[in-house]
Amino acid sequence: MIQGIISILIILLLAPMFAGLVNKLKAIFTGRIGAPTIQPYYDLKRLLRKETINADSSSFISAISPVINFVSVVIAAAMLPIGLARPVISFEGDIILFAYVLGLARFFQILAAMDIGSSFEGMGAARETTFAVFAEPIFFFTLGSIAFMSGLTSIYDIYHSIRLDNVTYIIFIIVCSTSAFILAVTECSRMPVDDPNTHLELTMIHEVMILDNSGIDLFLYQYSSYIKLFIYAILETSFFYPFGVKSYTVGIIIFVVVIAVLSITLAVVETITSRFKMKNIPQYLLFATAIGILNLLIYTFTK
Amino acid sequence: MNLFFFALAIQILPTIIIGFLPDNRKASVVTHFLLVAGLILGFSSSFNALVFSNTTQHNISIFGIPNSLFRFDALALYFLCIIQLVAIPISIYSYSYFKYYIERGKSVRSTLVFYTLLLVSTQLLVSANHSIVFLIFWEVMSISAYLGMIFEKEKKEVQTGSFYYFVMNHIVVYLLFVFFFLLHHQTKSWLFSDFHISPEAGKIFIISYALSLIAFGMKAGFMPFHFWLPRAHPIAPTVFSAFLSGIIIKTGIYGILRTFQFLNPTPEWLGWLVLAVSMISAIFGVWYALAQHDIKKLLAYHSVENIGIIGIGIGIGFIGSAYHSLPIQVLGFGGALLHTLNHAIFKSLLFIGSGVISQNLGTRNIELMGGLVHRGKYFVMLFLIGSIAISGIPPLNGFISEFIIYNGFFVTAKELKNYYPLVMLISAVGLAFVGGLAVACFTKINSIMFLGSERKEVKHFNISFYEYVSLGILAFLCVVIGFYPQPFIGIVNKVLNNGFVPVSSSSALLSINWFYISLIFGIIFLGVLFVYFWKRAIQNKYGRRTSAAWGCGYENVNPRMQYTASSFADELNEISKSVLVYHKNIKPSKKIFPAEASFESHSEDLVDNKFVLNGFRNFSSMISKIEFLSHTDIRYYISFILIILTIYGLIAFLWN
Amino acid sequence: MFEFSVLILIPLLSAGVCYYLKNFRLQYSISLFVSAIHLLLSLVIFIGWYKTDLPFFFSTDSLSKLFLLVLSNIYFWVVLVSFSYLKRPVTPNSEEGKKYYFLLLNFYLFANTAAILSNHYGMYWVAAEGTTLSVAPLIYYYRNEEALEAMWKYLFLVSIGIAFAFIGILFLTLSAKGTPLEGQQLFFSEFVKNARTLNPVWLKASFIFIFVGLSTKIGIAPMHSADVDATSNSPSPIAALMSGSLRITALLGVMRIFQIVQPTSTYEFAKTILIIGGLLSLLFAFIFMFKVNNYKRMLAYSSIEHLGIITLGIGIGGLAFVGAMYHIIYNSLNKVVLFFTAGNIHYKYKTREVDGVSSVLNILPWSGWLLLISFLAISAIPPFGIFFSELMIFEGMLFSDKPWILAVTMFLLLFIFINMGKTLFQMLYRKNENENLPVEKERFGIIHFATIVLLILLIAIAVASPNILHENIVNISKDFGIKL
Amino acid sequence: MQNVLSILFCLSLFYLAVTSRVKAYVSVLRFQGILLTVLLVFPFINHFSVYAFILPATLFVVKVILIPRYINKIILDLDIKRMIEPSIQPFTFQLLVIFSMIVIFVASNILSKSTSIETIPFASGFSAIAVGIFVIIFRKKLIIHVAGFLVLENGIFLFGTAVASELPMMIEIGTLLDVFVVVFLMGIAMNKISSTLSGFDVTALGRLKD
Repeated sequence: MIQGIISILIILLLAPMFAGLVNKLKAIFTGRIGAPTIQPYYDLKRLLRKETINADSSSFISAISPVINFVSVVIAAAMLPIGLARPVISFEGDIILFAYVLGLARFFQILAAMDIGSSFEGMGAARETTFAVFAEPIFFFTLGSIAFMSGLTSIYDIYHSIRLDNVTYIIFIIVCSTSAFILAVTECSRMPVDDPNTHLELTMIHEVMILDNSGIDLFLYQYSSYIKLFIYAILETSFFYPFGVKSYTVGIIIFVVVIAVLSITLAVVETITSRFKMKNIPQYLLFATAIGILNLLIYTFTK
Repeated sequence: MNLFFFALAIQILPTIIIGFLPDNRKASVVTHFLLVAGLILGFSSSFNALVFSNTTQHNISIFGIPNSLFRFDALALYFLCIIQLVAIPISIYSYSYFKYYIERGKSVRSTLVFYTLLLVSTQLLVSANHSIVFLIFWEVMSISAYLGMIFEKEKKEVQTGSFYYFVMNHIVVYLLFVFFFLLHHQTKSWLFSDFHISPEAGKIFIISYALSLIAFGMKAGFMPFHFWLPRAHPIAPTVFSAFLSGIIIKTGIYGILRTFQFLNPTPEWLGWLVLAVSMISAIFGVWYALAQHDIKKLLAYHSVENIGIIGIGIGIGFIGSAYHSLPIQVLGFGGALLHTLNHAIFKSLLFIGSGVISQNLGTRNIELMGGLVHRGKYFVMLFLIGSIAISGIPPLNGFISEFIIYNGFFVTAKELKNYYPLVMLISAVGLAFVGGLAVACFTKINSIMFLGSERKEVKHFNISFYEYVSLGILAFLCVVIGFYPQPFIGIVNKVLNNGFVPVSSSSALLSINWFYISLIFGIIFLGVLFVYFWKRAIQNKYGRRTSAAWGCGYENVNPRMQYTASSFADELNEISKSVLVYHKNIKPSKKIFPAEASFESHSEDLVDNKFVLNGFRNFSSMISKIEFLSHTDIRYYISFILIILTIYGLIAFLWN
Repeated sequence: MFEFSVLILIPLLSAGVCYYLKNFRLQYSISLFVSAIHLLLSLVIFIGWYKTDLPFFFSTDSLSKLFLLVLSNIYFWVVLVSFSYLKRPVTPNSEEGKKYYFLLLNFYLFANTAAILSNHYGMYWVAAEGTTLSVAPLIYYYRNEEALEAMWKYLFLVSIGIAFAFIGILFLTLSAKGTPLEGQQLFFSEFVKNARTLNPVWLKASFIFIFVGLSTKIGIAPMHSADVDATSNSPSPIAALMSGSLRITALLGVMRIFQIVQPTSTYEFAKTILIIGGLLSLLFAFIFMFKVNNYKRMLAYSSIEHLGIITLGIGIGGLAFVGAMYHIIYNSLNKVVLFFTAGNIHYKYKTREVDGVSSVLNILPWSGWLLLISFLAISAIPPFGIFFSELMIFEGMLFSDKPWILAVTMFLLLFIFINMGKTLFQMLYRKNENENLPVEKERFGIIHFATIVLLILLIAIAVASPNILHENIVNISKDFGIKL
Repeated sequence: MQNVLSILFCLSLFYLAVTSRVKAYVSVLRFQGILLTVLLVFPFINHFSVYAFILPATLFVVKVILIPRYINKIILDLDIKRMIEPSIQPFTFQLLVIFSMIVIFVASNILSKSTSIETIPFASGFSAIAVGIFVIIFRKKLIIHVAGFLVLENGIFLFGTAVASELPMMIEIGTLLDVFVVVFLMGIAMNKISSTLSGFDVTALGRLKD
């Protein structure tokens, strides 16, 4: 339990840091000095002090949406193990709750975007919805596949159940982590699905949705998006615990290492790839799904 | 259960009284008062019987009805509860709905009578124990629904839609005839309580299953028999469409569950079949819904989707029964039962909401709506609750039932190894996909109808007290079942134990940690409250104001520039163009300077247009080509006599 | 002798009286009185409070009792509404048609009763021809071309048909050669008693001829054409009378020979022929329902369909037979209702074309709703009687040795239903475009009263299912050697 | 004797087949009526009884006097053209008649093996029925239809005597009356048709269609 609380605190604290780290590395790769790693913290601090400006046509939706968004993301975060410690929220079937709580967040974010009534937000919302529809299956093919094979339905137990005793399993894990990576890229709207720091509204997805938010609202959005990114990072890392002895300290070490590696990969990917055409993104996601199915088949029929 | 029959008597009363009340207004008041009273009474009695009594059956002998005609076992009581529970708010809404027409001097008395008959017959239908009685009330239900449907009979679409419903119902009844004949022939009894056929019966078993699944599936609206739903639901008066979507299509589910009681254990392939069909219904139901602009039609397609989800549960249950595994059956059927209740609740909520909107705006086309949130904030909140619930998003009731079904998948995968994990995973993915599409669809309608600014100038948007009450009740139920599912799960479990799975099962339903879930939901709720107030505090500190939205430098933005429903759903519809028969026709302006241009997109139902309509057209034209029979000369008539005589003579000659 | 005079002589007498009375109201009241006592007596006989012994060639058994009741019931209602029907202004040259109306009705009652009660084939034949003769002028009531043509065709075709039936009867006598029956009278009862001795070849021949011959009157396809023409062009009460009672009177003849055939080796053959006939009628009704654009013709085809169902039921035997017996009752009631309402519509819109009729529910609320309800009734919707009888017939089919018949029947019935529904609903709902309709509110008339009563009867018989009726029908099936 | 009459009957049928005049039909009908009367009287030649003469008398009155008269009257009233309007060549028609007659005779001969029937009257009666039907089918004039119907009736009557059915007199008379009334009604109808539809043949009757 203590460890669980620790891990949720870690998530809450380190989430912006991770984003900052990725940006920093990216800057370095592209030959810039870049903003300091803890830049996100400054941003959040700044946002807190800003005056809130809502669009004229906005309603109570834009008022509650950031809050719900934030809370649900935090709840989702609270279901993830760090260093293989039992998280705060962990029960039979929390994997489903995890997916659906993020769904709740998305639901309200989309509504909030449409609440403005400007077609920029509309565009972003539409895209977000479309991609979310295809991102959902990926999640189930990565975590869900393990769940279905181990018959365990709690994220913690699922990760716990991973054994490295046969080779197919290792392949399986690797593929899983790949598609999890794609999932992360999609859900957190990074390259090559979305360009987080573009300045053209027509090409944005996530950024354009929060275009008309400011102050505390924007703070909550930004913060929850940082946390979301970090959540997916954790999903990724958790696959690799089995490589270490199943002890908390080692787990933490692995965690740090993998996070670092992951941030580097993200940065590299973002540097070397450019954003896809909007039309092609579903294919890209389906590709992830496809490899999910593939490795599942491998696993099922090579016993 | 005498109380129940007393309640029914109260409900049926209006049909007699209404004859003596010349004034529409009085008639409507009396009718609705009696209906609601009777329903509450009936609900209390059946709820009491379901929850607090521990006998599995309640036979009755009242008004000299021999007690074999009706039987109140747990399943019947469960459906009774659903019907009465949902019918109460619908009837409350019905008052203000018909008030609108009464004020415009339209006579609603006959329609009220049909509504009453519909309610009563539906309640009697699920409590019938004798096949013929069942069939009779089935027909009375369908016909009264039909007669209510033709409330605005001058409209072409009403004629078509209601006729679809009418014919569909006739086919269903034909199939049910044969189904019950087979059962009767097999068991030498007409009583549900005596029906039981085991797979050893061979051909009969399969045939009767096929008949029942087709018939009840048609009523429930599984694909590909769904085509009547999107035609019939939109055109009915909202009261009826709410009742249709909420309850009448559930009688199909009731029938299927009964069939399972009669004919078990099911073969495995049947479970597969049901699972597959339901999955298709769920996915394409919601996908079709995404392509609609007519709010009621959209909701009708969502009924197809939700029926699909219920069917998935039933399919899991069938598989479970094929393997004699209790937990699988419990989770499968449990999920189905609970989702039946939930869907009844939030679907009627949504339909009533849509009715309120279309009555106020005088259109069902969502492209013409928008910005309603500024006119009816609380109404929008209530509608939003319904939308979240139907999308299966926590912390509302839709999630609970879907959660059970997911657990069903997991347990199936766990219990029956080999290829099951793969299949179950795929089904889970399918369900998740459906969830995603549902989110897309309901964000679409909510944002287009309510948010942004008004696309078309709204004359008046006022919601009467009764509408608020009925919506409130339903929304409240959504929230309660969502946040505190435990007692409802208990009820479902009890229903399952009486008649589905052996009583001795240590239920897999109860072993799910419901308390924990409600706890988390509570946390979410409190967290939201807390953060919200914190945010308010911050805003008070640093100020808050509104200004024009970011127009990318463009100043005079007008409502017509908002994102539309079709453009919102376009990318998703493009993907499955072929199935949705989704086509757009775009007329861009050819000139250099902006000029007249138009765009419109719509989707047709594949089954309906390609198969049903065309099929019938071709068939009838083919038949009408038979000209040689339609002649006027009497000499032909006489030569016919000779011909037929010779034919019969030949038969006689060749007879041995 | 008393019942003989009441059932047979008095109608004849009143027919004569009607010839001399020039006053309508008087004619009407007399005929009504006659029909009332006729109904009363036949009811009493049916219930069994009065044991009959009829002279000459007449006698009663459970079958004839049932048919008699149906006849006098239908007849009573028809006479009841006739007056209000005749009051309606019609084309001037049809005034003379009114003169003989009641005369012919009474004569019809006389002939039909004689036909039903006759125990002798010759007698039956004469009486049946008598019914044709009495109905033919009634068909010509409107005195217009269509009516004339219909009358001619009906008269001619049915006369030919019935001539064939006569040949059949002669064959029957022929089949009795070399049996105790030789040189005896053609009493059904005798024939039924020692049917086993009859010569099968001639028996087959006689069955075919009688069936085909009477089919022209029953309206079994493909001999149905003249029947349809007549029913669709005669005034509604007559149409109701024809499809309500006249057809089943003809059916009685077929059933008689069927009863004779039943114990013999020809039985299976006869059943096959009946089934073929029934299916053919269903098929024809099915085909014509697709193209018919005249609602009275449509109703006529619907009665072809239902007679077909009845024939099928009889042919299949077993439970289907019982169902068929019930179906006879319900169908007759239901047809009367349909034709009455159709008559009101025709009177209002002055056309029989479907396209000329629209939004009946608004313009004629009473008739409109009654038409809708009676359509529901005819398409086997509970709690109306037809539902139950069709239920029995279907079950009989399903568990007979040819269950495929059920599939065929259901298919045909479904499309008949669809097309009928399409047509009728179009009439009922479609927005009214021709303004020249007089828009005065429809008043509740005697016809509506009769219609409602009959509908209630239709439900009441089905739901209450009086024991006497059931016993009677069970006896009939016993006579037909059907074990239940 | 009976056979002789039957043969004569058949001859009249042949005449019917070849003739092309309306009047001829009437005379044929009358001739057949006489034949039938004789046929009825014949059995009673040696033992005379009043009772036995009622039926032949009625027959004679109806079939020899009333009906032909009536038809003649109609013909005069409506001045129907003399010629019948065949819809097929007389030759073909006659072939048809002959062919069917042969078939009938052979068939009845075979049948007479199983049960004792006088073949000749039986067959000739039957062929009368056939010819009557053919006349109706292959002629256009309504009046000829009526004649054909009557021929058919005669055939049935002959046939009835052949199978020696013991129909009670009352019923025989009833049948006769029926036939008469039918013809009567047909006459009226034809009057109406000629007045309202202005035509004496079936082509005038083409309204009822669907």
